[in-house]
Amino acid sequence: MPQSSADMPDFDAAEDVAQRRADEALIVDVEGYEGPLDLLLTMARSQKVDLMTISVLELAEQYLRFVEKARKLRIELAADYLVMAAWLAFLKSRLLLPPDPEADGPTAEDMAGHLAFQLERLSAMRQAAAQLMARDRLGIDRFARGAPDTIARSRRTEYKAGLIDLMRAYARLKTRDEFRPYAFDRKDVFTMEQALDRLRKMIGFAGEWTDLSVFLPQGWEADGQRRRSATAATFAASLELARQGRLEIRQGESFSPISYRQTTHEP
Amino acid sequence: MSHDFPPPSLDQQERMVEAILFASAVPVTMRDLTARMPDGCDPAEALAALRRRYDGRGVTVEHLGDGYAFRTAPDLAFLMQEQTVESRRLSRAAIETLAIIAYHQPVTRAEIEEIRGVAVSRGTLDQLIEMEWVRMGRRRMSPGRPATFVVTDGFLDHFGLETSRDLPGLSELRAAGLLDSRPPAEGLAMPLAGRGEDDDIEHVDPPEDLFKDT
Amino acid sequence: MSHDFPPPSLDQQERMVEAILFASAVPVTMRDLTARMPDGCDPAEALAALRRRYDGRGVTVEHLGDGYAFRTAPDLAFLMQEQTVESRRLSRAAIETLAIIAYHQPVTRAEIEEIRGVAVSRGTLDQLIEMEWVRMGRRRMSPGRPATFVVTDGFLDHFGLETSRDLPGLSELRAAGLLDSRPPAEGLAMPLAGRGEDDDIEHVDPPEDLFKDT
Repeated sequence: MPQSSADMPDFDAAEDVAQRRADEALIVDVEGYEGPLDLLLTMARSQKVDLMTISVLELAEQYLRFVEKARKLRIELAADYLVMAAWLAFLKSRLLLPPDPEADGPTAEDMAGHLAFQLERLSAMRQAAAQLMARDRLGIDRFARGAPDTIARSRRTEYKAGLIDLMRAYARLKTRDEFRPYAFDRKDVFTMEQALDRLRKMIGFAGEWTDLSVFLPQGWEADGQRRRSATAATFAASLELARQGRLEIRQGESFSPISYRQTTHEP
Repeated sequence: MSHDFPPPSLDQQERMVEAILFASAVPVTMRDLTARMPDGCDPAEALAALRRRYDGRGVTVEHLGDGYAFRTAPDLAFLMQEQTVESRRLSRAAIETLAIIAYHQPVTRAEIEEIRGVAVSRGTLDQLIEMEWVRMGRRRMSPGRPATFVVTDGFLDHFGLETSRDLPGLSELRAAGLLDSRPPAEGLAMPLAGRGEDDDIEHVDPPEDLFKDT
Repeated sequence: MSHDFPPPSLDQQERMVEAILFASAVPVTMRDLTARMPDGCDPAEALAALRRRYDGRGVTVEHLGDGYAFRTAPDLAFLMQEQTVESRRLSRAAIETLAIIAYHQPVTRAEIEEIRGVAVSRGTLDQLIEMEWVRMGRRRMSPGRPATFVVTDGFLDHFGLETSRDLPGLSELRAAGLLDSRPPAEGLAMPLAGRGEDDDIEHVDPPEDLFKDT
């Protein structure tokens, strides 16, 4: 990776072959960067100043030139590099324009300051990581007992369960409900057999036209679901008895009440 | 033989033998010591000094086969015992009961039985209480004033939960593949007899799925 | 409290601590020491005496996280080629992520991403968790209740740290304000695109690896 000079990512100055090759190397290596912030940090270092005092404007221009050059060379840049370019272009225009006293939100200086902070923080974390890895590490610089004693163990049973077990158990219970074979709760269902039984016994007393609702069993008239079930079963049973010639059915017009009476002549 | 550097001091050599014996998984032979220590060392002398140093200590340098190793002093063998814990999986009944208590607490025994569809043995609840994962909560203000059960802080601790609200909801279980079912089609769902409130798991909405990328 | 026997002498207690620490490959906590030694012992004092005794030796007593362990002196690492275990090479992303977790803990995934400027791939955190250097901490009490990550005692042991306050350069970083969890103000945040797309564990060899795992 070219680290040659301050204008390292500056393609405008690149005329001689060596410089051009360095540029191309940079482009090809973009994949080696951990995202635009990483690339920006490398560029910022080329300013060779304290990160807190870098010229963010210069940095933005450097980055934008880099993106422009990549475009000329028809190098496809990942989306986040382009998003960063758009953000930096916006920041650059804000930095160049006189501040708008009416504008809400952070000033261009705030934005630039935050970018400088982020670069410094990332740089500090890299340094911290390097310091960490340089410590005397177990298994590399320091070693544990190679032959730890086996310790005689007296037993105590401890029951173990993890969150996954717990959730699986609960999932099992819940899915059992979902997959229960489809079956009616018979409590609220009046069956056709029951209706036939009842209608056979009652129809003998129906010499006159008698409304269907009279034949409904007690306690089934009030509740909607029970009434519908009993009505349907009674009507179905009445069709069966009519087929057998035991009763007659009458309905004045569509949706008007249905009434029954015993067949007057024996079949 | 000529050396660029003088050999380390005997003290330093003793430290070296000490570290090598300590870190080795098997007894170290005199040949190994010679091979590993810098030129010009006298491992035999360093080892003899080290053995004297550890004489009477809690660990001693012993000659085992043709090698040397640290060993616990025989009179301290009694310290090398540890009460161990044999882990055993919870029974299915226990884990299911625990799950129901965690998701529905405070919950009565009758309610647990309703959800599980089978009777809960006294032993199962006793076991969970003895493990200090479950305790009795307030009595329910309903006829018979039945006792309720709730999970303990020890439970939350063991399962790495901050509150029982952090338990993932059913939709999350499903997303995690723990529930590979689809809900029954609209309109086919059986009305859950009686207790509407036991559906509340659906509404507990822990913000972050435990199973997503961590 | 009454004992059938007087407690062992301090010398004897020191031998006991020595034997127990020697016997274990992982750090032993004060609680374990107390549990394993006879009643009436003062493990803390015995341990202090032991640490003094081993000061400057080839193995020394280190305070690592919650526990204590003998470890070979770092200056003798050159003798230990045979013991060195070829550890899995960590990617630059993994090392940076580890450092960020250590210095900023408890830290959320979003905060790690903010600091690094790229999405954290799933593999990176998985690897650190698998190595038992990182674990999930408490959920953050902020909208979404995101999970946080913290380093483990295993991390402290590996890097020879007594507590995470002993991280190198920690106080300087703090004084410089570089550890403030400073959420970017509205409109200040830089864009983070392509979340989750870069599987950074894949490119184990970034062109410039500042952080070679030696």
